Amino acid sequence: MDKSILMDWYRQMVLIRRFEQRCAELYQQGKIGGFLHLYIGQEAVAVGTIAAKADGDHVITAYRDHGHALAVGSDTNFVMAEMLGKATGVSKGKGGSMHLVDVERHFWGGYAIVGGHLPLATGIALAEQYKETGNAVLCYFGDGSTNIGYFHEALNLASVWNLPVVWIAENNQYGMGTAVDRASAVSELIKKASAYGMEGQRVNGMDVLEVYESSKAALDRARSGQGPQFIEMMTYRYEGHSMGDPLRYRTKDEVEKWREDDPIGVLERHILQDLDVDKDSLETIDQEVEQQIEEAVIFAEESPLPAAEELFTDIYVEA
Amino acid sequence: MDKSILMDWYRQMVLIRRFEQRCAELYQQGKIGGFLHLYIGQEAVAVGTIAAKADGDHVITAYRDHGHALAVGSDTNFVMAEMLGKATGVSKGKGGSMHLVDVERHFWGGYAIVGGHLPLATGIALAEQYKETGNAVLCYFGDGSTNIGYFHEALNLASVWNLPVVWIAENNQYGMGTAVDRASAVSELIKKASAYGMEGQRVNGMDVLEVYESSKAALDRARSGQGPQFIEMMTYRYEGHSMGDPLRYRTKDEVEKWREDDPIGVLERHILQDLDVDKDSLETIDQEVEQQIEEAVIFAEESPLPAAEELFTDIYVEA
Amino acid sequence: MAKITMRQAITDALREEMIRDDNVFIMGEEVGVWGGTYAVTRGFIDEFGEKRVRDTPIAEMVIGGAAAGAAMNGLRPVAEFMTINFAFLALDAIINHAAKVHYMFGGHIKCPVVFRAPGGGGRQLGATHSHTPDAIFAHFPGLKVVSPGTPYDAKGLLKSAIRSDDPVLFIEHATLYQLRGEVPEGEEIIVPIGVSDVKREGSDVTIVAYAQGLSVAMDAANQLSNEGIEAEVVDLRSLRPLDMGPVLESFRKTYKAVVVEEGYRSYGIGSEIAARIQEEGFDYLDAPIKRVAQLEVPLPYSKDLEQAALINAPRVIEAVKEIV
Amino acid sequence: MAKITMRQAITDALREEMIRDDNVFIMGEEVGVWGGTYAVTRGFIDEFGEKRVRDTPIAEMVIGGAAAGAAMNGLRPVAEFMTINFAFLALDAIINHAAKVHYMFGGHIKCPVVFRAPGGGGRQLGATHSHTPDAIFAHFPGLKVVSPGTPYDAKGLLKSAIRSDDPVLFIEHATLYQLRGEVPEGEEIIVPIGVSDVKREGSDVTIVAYAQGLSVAMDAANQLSNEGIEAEVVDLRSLRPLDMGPVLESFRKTYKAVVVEEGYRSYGIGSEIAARIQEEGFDYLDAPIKRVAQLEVPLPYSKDLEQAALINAPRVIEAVKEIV
Ligand SMILES: Cc1ncc(C[n+]2csc(CCOP(=O)(O)OP(=O)(O)O)c2C)c(N)n1
Ligand SMILES: Cc1ncc(C[n+]2csc(CCOP(=O)(O)OP(=O)(O)O)c2C)c(N)n1
Ligand SMILES: [Mg+2]
Ligand SMILES: [Mg+2]
Repeated sequence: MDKSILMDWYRQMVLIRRFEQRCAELYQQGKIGGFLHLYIGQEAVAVGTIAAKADGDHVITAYRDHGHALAVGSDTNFVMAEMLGKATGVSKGKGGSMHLVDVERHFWGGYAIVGGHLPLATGIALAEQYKETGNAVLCYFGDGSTNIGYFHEALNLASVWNLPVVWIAENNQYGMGTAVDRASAVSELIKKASAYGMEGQRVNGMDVLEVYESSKAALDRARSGQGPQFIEMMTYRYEGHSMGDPLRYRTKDEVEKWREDDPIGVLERHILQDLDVDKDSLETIDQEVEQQIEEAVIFAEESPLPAAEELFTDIYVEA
Repeated sequence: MDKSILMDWYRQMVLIRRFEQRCAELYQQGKIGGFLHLYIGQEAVAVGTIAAKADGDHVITAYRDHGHALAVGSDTNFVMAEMLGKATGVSKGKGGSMHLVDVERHFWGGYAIVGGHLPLATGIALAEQYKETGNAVLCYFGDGSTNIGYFHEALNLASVWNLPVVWIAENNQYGMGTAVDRASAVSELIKKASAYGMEGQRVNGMDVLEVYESSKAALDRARSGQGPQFIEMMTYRYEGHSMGDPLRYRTKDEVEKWREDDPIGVLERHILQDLDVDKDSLETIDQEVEQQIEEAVIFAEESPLPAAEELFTDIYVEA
Repeated sequence: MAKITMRQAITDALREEMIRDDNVFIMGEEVGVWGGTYAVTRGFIDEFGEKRVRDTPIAEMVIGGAAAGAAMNGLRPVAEFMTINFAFLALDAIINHAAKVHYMFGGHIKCPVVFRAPGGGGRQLGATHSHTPDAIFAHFPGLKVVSPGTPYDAKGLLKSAIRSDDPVLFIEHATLYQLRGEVPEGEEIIVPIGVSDVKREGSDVTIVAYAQGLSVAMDAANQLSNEGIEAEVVDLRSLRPLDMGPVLESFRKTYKAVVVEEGYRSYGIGSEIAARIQEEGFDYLDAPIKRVAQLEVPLPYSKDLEQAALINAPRVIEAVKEIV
Repeated sequence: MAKITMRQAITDALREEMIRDDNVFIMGEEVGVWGGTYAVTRGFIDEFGEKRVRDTPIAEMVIGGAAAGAAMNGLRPVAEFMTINFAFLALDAIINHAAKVHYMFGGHIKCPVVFRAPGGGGRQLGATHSHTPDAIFAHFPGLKVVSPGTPYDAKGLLKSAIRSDDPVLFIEHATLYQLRGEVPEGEEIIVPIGVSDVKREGSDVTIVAYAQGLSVAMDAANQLSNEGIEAEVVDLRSLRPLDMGPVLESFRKTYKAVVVEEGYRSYGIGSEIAARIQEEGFDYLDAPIKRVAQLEVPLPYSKDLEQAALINAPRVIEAVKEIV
């Protein structure tokens, strides 16, 4: 893989992480409200999969959506403004953290009803097949979401209609406080794929390269008419499910163990050891990211709140 | 298998078939209303599975429920009265063909929302496990019902909680006019069982003996704490989905081919050829059944309609 | 002018819109090979092919959600729920997805989907298959809910629904499929969503109705006329947006109103209409606004019992006479 | 007397009922190890064990259906939907199964299940997570729907719900969990389902409210009192069965009414109450019955915008002043 590409992935992953760490602070300060679900630990999944997508391909995900929004290239200013509920936000302040969107970049947003966006992905893919564009859809969801009816119906229909969807199960080991095997009859999620005629592949979701390679291959198959694909990304969220999680369901040791495979750390070691890059270059990136985020916070803080009239816009396209 | 048992199974299958043929006439005469779904062709499934159950085991099924009601031993008079919407019906005339019931015989009824009774089965089994009775639940559903979210959620939870349910998929090749492979990503339904950690077994549902043996074994496993079981019964409905089906989706040849394996015919040949029974004995049974049904029709026709006040009873247990 | 059935009017609207716009397609259970459970799309699969007439598995959640997704991404799906009872399973897809994406994403996503669903009681289908749950769908902003009472309106409203950039739930009352009415041939019929319509003029009482309730109301009005009572019948046609204009205008003339609906009375359509009339037409209130609706029981199978729970002209006439 | 929070009152009711009856058990997402998303069942899994405090997968259809099935077969499940928004996915299980089996099977099956679900807006959770959809559940006969406005009622109604042989939807408004109120210790508290309650006496206007609306109504009533307007506040507590007795009795005294609810106005709770008052208390009608409810928009995330859509005391006061 080209050095500049890896450096860019590094930048993206650091951007996501710092962005979210800053969001956590803003949440503590009461500047971000509602629910805030951090993606920290899972950055390699969004970055590696989205790096593999072609321009025309689509992205749709759940409420844990900051990583995907930043990976598709949404402007940090507008994303941060959305976090703060400002008029300049990607959803005009109406969506918040769980409902980022960027249709221009084919990012169809974050959805807060578990599994609810899987049928949307099926439908988005149907439209591509119908229009014969050759584009595919990347649809992300958590391990816990594989137990809901939506998952079953959406995957089955996508297969029956041979639609170009790549299903990305982000297996971060828990749905809220419930470990995979306490909620799912099978703990290897790829076993579920076979019920929908898909092979499924289990991938180390902490390794952005592995994520990229598997996604690329799956997207190629989906785009070439081989129907839906299923990848299970083994990953971990370091923080709570959302802010305020009492974290009674797992041990600190477990978290520490996963941190050894930290996706940013893994890529950093690879870049430093194998690619003849010095630590300064990475630190430069870190600083640039830091600055980008501070600018975003300033932009967001200085942005106006939505005007009162905005309450009544966008209910319908036609009044 | 004991001769008297086989003779009894023969009687039950003939009873179900003649009962339904009579119902079809009554429907044409406008005496039965609503939807009428005939089970003709599938009799071996209800009879063979229910023969395998212990007294304490439970039965729950969908709207195609006449076979199950008669196989559990519900009184033909009261069942026929229900078909005619009479006060003496098993559901006081409030349920009709799709909603037969017989709680005394642990038959929890027929349900008309596709898949909706699968979670009920999970719950009924939970109660047995909770009370540590050792009883199991037989839950029946069609091939088409395996594509709905209910199926997924109910089977998964039953497995996660290791509940004593035997899932009986009656694969009669079609959900209304849609062939299995036009609706399901996999056409072997047992492949779905593996997504819920079950092995699953495909059985010739036209052979009551095979049905019985497999159900017996599955029920034993379920009752002994080995968790839910899944059996796919390969079968066929000779008639339309319900009365008035235009039958545009299959050929007469296909129907004829299945008729060669007619479950009553198969058992009849076995009884006559291998068990030293003469045709007269079977004809006696046929005549007895015929008479039983005529009595049921008379009983039902002579029964009173529900009193007007019945409209307002049974809405709540406590007013 | 040709009288056609409501079924035919709906079929015609669908066909015409599919011919007009390649992005319009149909999906649902048994819409293809079977030809639609109520024969609305008979022959469509031969005429338009499997790409545009798509049989689905029995899976209402994904019927709702995938139709919404396809609409978001540029198509014009007409998704059929075999009956509105099964749309209960798609409530989340309809209300929390189709009806929310436009607002929740600050106007960046549009969802021009149509959900068709036949509903209603009176056919001995029992408690789960006989709902007229229109009010529960109309409760939520973001969705448009229409339910026609005549073939003409059915055709014109369905065309508007398909052309609308907003998600529309189009409720057909199954007992009306055979209803005949005049629908001019060879001309484009468009009935705007959100416009109530006076279906019969009169000065003694205002009867507000829609869908199957409209037939009952018209029947009652004609009988009342024989007794010298002239009822004005206002057809809501759309439940959201709700056009109270013609209702209030009529009420200011008659000072009395009866609301007729097929669904349950409590928290129903009539509740809202009655509340609105007394609020906005208070000075004209001469008598209580009456509501004629389904009795509050799960509908039973047995025929007479079921019929006893449903609305009919005598019940409307009785209500009118209580206040006129 | 001890003042406890509504959360504590609900926790206490659950614990006492679980101790009283072995067949009572809890199931739902995160009710066990996590202790309940709103901490209602904290510690229960240690106290009662995994058999009686059952974490489920994220699967609302089977939470609804399996709880109903267990109830049919002799248990007393208290199934928690993490929020009522997710109960949309269980609408069919609740309405077409739990609420139908008794009637549809001619009284042969009972379904004594309790569904608990927190709801309501005001916490910046966005359009899909902020519903107060009480009216859509209360629309259907066969289900009982209650929603308490005080800790005392929460405790007493939940106990009645658990002991009821009928299916009950118990809606908790999440903004009320911190609300404190007097709940006597050491005595059995039972509040019957289907009985409205006068929460404040007054003679100038009747304010009808429940749940979060009750807090808003009481707040408004106290402010109005400073201006010499004495409002009588009637708490519905149950939405089905609906007890109009105390509402009408109060109205016959005040001749004026305002209905306050957190949910949407159209086809909402207030619609029914207004329709009933004008119907049954027509002769006492002095002014239009007013409704104060959520503005008809999907709730936005941004704080001020969201607050602008919600009910508050000033809006109630304004409505009262329009008619008094
Ligand atoms: C239908 C529904 N039920 C419950 C919830 C509450 N909830 C939000 S996220 C979540 C856990 C989801 O876990 P998983 O799919 O593994 O995703 P993760 O949070 O781990 O990324 C739950 C239960 C919801 N939003 N929607
Ligand atoms: C949720 C739901 N969707 C649709 C229907 C309409 N419907 C009734 S039976 C049926 C076909 C079911 O097929 P299958 O499960 O194979 O059972 P079979 O009729 O073959 O016994 C359909 C679509 C329904 N009753 N419920
Ligand atoms: Mg997870
Ligand atoms: Mg079938």
